[in-house]
Amino acid sequence: MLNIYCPHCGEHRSEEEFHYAGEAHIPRPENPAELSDEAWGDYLFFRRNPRGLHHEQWYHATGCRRFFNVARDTVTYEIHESYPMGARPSVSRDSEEAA
Amino acid sequence: MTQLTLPRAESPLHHADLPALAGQDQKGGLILREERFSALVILRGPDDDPGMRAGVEGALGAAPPTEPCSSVLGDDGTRLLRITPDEWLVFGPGTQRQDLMSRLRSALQGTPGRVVDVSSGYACLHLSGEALADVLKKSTSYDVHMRNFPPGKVVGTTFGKGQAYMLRTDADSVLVIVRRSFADYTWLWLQAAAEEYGLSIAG
Amino acid sequence: MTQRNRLPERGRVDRSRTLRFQFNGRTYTGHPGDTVASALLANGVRLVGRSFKYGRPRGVIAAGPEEPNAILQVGTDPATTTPNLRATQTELYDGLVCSSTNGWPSTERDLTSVVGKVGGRMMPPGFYYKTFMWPSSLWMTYEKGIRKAAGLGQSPSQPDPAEYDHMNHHVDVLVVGAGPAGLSAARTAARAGARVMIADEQPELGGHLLASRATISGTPAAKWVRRQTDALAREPEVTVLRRTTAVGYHDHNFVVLSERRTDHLGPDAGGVRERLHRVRAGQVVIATGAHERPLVFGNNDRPGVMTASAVGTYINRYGVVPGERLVLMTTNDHAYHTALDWHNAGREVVAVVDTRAEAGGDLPTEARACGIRVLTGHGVIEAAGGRSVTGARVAPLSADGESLAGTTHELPCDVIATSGGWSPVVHLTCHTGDKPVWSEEVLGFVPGETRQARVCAGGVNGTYALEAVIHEGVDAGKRAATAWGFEATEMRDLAVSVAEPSQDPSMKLFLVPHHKPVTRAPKQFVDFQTDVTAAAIEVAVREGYESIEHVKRYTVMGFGTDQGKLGNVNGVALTARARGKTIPETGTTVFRPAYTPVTFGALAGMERGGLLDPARFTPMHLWHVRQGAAFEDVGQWKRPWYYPRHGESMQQAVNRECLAVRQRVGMLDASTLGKIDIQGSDAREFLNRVYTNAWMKLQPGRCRYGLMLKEDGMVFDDGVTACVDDEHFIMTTTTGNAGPVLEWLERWHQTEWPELDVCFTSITDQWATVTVTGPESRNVVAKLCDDIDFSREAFPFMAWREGTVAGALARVFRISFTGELTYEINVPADYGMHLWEAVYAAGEPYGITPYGTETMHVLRAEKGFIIVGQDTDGSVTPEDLGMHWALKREKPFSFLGQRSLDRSDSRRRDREQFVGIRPLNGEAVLPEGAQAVENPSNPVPKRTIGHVTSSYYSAALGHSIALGLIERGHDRQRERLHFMTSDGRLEEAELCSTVFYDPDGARQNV
Amino acid sequence: MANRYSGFGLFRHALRYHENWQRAWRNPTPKTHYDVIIIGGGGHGLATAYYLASQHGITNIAVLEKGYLGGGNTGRNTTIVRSNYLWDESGQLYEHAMKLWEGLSEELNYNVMFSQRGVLNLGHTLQDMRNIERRVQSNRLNGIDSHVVTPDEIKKIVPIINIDNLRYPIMGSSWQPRAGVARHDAVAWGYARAADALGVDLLQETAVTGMRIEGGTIRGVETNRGFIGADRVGCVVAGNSGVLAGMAGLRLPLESHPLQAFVSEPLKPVLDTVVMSNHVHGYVNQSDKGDLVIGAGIDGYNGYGQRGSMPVIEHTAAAICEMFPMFRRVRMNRQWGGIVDTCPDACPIISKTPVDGLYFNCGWGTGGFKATPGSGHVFASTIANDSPHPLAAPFALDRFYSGALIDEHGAAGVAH
Repeated sequence: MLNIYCPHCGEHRSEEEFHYAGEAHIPRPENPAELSDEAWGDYLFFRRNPRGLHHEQWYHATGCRRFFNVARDTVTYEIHESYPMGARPSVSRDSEEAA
Repeated sequence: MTQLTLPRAESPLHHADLPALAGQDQKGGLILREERFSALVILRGPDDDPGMRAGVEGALGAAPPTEPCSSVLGDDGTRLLRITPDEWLVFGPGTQRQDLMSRLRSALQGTPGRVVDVSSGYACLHLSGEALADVLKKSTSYDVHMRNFPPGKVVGTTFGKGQAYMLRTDADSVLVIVRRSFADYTWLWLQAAAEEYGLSIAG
Repeated sequence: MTQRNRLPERGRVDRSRTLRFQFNGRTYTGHPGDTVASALLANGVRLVGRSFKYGRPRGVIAAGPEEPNAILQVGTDPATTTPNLRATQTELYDGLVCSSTNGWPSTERDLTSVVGKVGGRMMPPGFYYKTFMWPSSLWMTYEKGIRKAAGLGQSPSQPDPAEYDHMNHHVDVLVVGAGPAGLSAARTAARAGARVMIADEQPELGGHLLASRATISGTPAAKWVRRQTDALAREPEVTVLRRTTAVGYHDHNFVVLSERRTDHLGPDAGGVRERLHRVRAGQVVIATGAHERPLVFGNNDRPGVMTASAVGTYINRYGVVPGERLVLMTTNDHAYHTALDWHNAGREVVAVVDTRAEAGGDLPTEARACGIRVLTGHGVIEAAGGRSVTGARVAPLSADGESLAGTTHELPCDVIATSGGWSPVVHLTCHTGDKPVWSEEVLGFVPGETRQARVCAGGVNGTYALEAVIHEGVDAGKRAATAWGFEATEMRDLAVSVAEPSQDPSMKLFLVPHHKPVTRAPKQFVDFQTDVTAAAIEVAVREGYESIEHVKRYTVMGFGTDQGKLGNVNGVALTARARGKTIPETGTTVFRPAYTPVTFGALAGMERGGLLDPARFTPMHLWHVRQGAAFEDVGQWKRPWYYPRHGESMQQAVNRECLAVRQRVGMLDASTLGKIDIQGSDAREFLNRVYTNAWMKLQPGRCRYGLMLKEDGMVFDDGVTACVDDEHFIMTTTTGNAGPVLEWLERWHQTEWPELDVCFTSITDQWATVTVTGPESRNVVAKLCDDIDFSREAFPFMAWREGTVAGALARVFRISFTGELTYEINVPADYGMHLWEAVYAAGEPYGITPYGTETMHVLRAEKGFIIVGQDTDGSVTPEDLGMHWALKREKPFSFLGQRSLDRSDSRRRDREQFVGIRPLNGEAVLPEGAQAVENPSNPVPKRTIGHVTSSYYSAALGHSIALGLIERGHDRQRERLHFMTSDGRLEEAELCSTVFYDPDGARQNV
Repeated sequence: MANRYSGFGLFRHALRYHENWQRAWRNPTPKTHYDVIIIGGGGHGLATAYYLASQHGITNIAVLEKGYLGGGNTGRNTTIVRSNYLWDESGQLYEHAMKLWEGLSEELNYNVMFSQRGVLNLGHTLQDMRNIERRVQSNRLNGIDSHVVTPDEIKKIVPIINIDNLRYPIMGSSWQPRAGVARHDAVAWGYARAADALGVDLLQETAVTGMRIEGGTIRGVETNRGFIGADRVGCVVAGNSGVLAGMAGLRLPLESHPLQAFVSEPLKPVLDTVVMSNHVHGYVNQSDKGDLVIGAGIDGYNGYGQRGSMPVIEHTAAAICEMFPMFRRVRMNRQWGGIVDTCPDACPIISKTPVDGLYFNCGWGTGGFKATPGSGHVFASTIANDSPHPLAAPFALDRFYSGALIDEHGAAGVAH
């Protein structure tokens, strides 16, 4: 039962307030028309779906209606950090391996 | 063109006929009052824009607060609730229903500030009584303890299976603001949640 | 019947009051403070149930949640009878009626036991996998028999009238368990200023101290408990929950507590029966103690065989000695307490059978001093007796306890108490996936590593010496409070000392050997409720079910309602033994919530009936109710479906409503449509990106229909958007999609295009909408408004105006979902009812007719307008719908979903396309969902080439019509296909244009 | 088969105190090379190995299981078996499985307790009923037994159900009499025993740590027990497909979510039909042990923790109590979670991959158990012939590029 820090409300809120919104940092291609069906299909459907550290988007549905990013472990469910859209994570697979 | 009667307004809980239930006894652990016909305006804009801040301050006597989950009091009973980083719910007494919107709009001319009238869009339920905390604990996953939810704080959170903004108006009372179409559900919910403590209606 | 086993004094029961209760039809008495189990034992009742597989007689073994046998049906009312309650946790009240859950025809004279005796040997683990296979057609018949035999209690047969609810808590420190460790932890954390919650499953705080004769710094245990309880009550920020079990420990320190509030008061107590506390804790202190482990030996399930600590508890806490003559078998010193309790209660201790070669600790010495016979190096290898223990067969053991070292003799007795040591209650510490670790020193599993913010204290760590337990509790309270940012203060009154007797090491023994091999010895039970024996475990391993999970699943060990609290560790040890591996290598099965069972009603809380899911209403709802409208659920909304006049069928009502609109005028409550206020200098550009069509040229005062796709190119939503000014638009969405569309817009703005200056505000609830449609609609609205010119020139189709309607500020849209001249009037919701009534009054001279969603659907179908979600299903493109006109591919920005329209499958020529369908038999209304086939004479499997999405009888046209998605439909005009009807017949129908009525749109162009 | 199971055999063993039972399967040491390696010792993987051996004569096979056989979703689901899916492609695949279920106990000489007690899929809104009518008709055209039933007929089939005064009234249902439940563990064990008897090596506690791919062709797998060579490798690892794909340098259109379930305490027989409601999110049947086995919706977030969040359990309990108010007093004994690989179209992937000799069978989402025999059967054929079985062809990976998705969200039983 996740307890998620919302960077815009500045406090932890219980999972019930949020919607999961999929893998983070998948930018929409600049010129979709120029992409092959394969490249477009990759963008649409294919995901990293890692076992372990996952950067994902959450939507604070009943709170501030803001999307933001969360770095969460998909096995332990431990949340390493929440950070706003556009920001880069301070916890990455590399930094984790380094640690 | 037939003769028109003046428009008759009905509050979100009109059908519950609260006035008829009110007044009887106020001994209930939970005391509910529907704040009817308040003026509600949604204000949108970048919270660091000087023009917008100045405009709002000119119109309401207070600039939009920038602290998350905070609210400030303005002139003549107005209140600005920060509900998202670029969104405030401006709350005014019913007397300002006609002009709050226009005052703000003109004050925001030439600024990125935008306003939307939502006076009819929400039900405002004022809750108090010694069972207030317990009823809220049954209704929302948010931590309503005074240490975490002091007077002036406003949060958007879950209420029953719906959504609400909760404003701690003072130590003993909370204003619960839900979308109008959820008013009846929230009313049913509160009756059930307060049953063991007793529910009184204040007019 | 007298309570022949009740001591004149001792214990915490109130002898001044007598309670009467019924068990299996007989009436007994007990006292306040009793559990049903203690009261039954006081009355000398031994037989409490039958085992489900072998039908063997069973009695009370334990005194707490680990009890496997005394599982009762409590209450007889069909609505409130409760199955599977543990007698050891069921508080006695006057008039309680209960019965055993197994045994047929009765627990006393049980026939299943005969089957058990005879067939028992035919029922090795997994026997059902090996039989009942031929003929397979008969399995269902066999199964009925098996099902009859299975199960414990009876479900109620009537709706439960009781109330349940949830309560959310946020605390700094949650303490689970109010024994010595828990109490000390809670007091320490509270003193540090933390918000503390302490919960215990028992009606009183104190844990095992309630049954202890120990003194703490000279204070009797019970008195010490009272001091702590009072001290906690004085702390302002402490919440104490009794009769409250922590049933689940979830991620991020979310702990679920189940509080039983009224059962102990009897069936007629009102109020909330059970409450689920949902606790988010900064730190959790686990002080759940330990359960005593019974020893496994022949016929160890005979009524009268109990755990040593349970016997001690019944004597000290309830003042009940469950028999006359005791034989105690133990592997440790601690259990000698029970022998001494029994002796002090004035009844005979036949012998203490100590499996260890020597027993020189203080307690054994004290026992000997009391004249109690102590047989060291011996074990009870088998219990004598049938429905009740009559003796203990005792034999000398080899030093390692693996074999017998001599001959057997029998000690006559009626109770055999055993102690194989203790198993820490680690369950909660495992719920979030953490594994417990085996400790040779504790001879049990103790909590392992965790990511949760928790501290364990006392028995759960394998710490059993009372002084150490209390100090661990204090320390845990300190650590929890400081970890959460509080400053802990010294707790002088908790710096206690307890005189501990010297103890010899315990012996590691999980199975008392027998002369015969395990497979031939009398049944040696490991898990009582599921009838799993040591032999069953051996057989399972022999058959290759070696993983502990395989053993569990194959033998069903631990699947009972006690979840193997007594048996699991013995089972693990015997599995390890059978595999020739160590216990750590073997590991344990996973503990999952619930620690003890939780009532469904409590899980559901207040979510029932009208509160299961919010029902949303428009401001005009009461009017519809008063008019006797039938309602349709659309998302969470309740919408008028149709307004039957008395005697009218649905079809008659809908026909009447349709004709009224086509011939005169009708009115619809359209307030549920989603409305989103969109403002910003980039609002137009944003619309360009999320809609398939173009928005640059839409002028203020005009509206446009828009189509929204998901990135996969499939239709997601549609609606009309109006331009207020260059930087201000009002978007409407379908009723069901209002929320998802807003989230969709926010998603793209926030995650992809934050540079665009635009913001979205839901105004769905702000505006009430009355649709006035039909030839007379202009006359009706004109009566209500004098500041809008409704003439066709001044107020053309797809325009909107602001004005005063019925005295209220209004936005009037001239758009049409019916094909008739239509005005959609929006006013602030406070005036919704007023407007509705005003329109109704103004329309009366014109015969205005309110209509519901069904009529709305018919009218739009006659015009071929789609309903997203009914005519589309997430696999339909705009081109499939023939809406190429709505696609502006040359827009500079590639709108959402555009690229997907060029994938090979979207380009397929044989896609299913949106067409009109006209049944040849104009009276026949095809079922919505009816599948189309080209040639009905084809054999099954027949290829379906499409289906009907919408289908109605059109009163205006005088025949039935339908819309559907048909393979290559756009090229098949006038082709005939066959459609299945609900009763399996086939109807022939002709494909046609989707516009059945007024194809050139003349009627709204007036 | 070394020791054939039968009532008489049981009796013979009883006389010998069950001391002579043979192992249900061997515990072999890995060979250095196999013709085919199946990764994943769940029902699907074991079935694949069994059909490779029994239908395609390939017996030099190893099944690699990182834990114990049937320890994944096979042993964690609510055991419902039905074939009433919407689209022809999936309907035919699941019906293929249904036909195999019907003879499975005899074929495997292991009673998987397949109990055809019928499944109701309730409809609570007009749109539900449209979808039900459409699905039922499609089923009929595909030769799948399926009916639309009215509330009164529902009441006849399940007398204890509450059909009036619900928040969302029950307006009707689809009804598949041949559907039902099976004993999940027995399915894995039955296939394991039968495969072993045909010479398949079942290697438990053997975790794949890497794949050896040379020139675009699979050569074998690295494991915690060393390298094991193979000409072909089939991955059937629900809940870990993404991880395995990663080892081969592939990505899949999958997200792994927790799917929770719970059981009540054992009760005397009270419900002998499977009742599912997609709209209020809950499905329930009563096992032969007497537990009510209850399924919940998936948790929204990715998770490999085999556990989910509380609200899902709470809402599911509420849904069950709404349909069966008499169960409010019944108690939940145990809750748990599985890991389901969900595809964008709620349909599986049974496919060759860009790597020669490497095949994937995954993405069954919430629908895997019911497909076990069919899935293994068509996957075995796909591997044996290195070309998709006709029933598997529509479920190849390329559909996510072409766009030829098969959207079964409506029929998948759990709202994704």
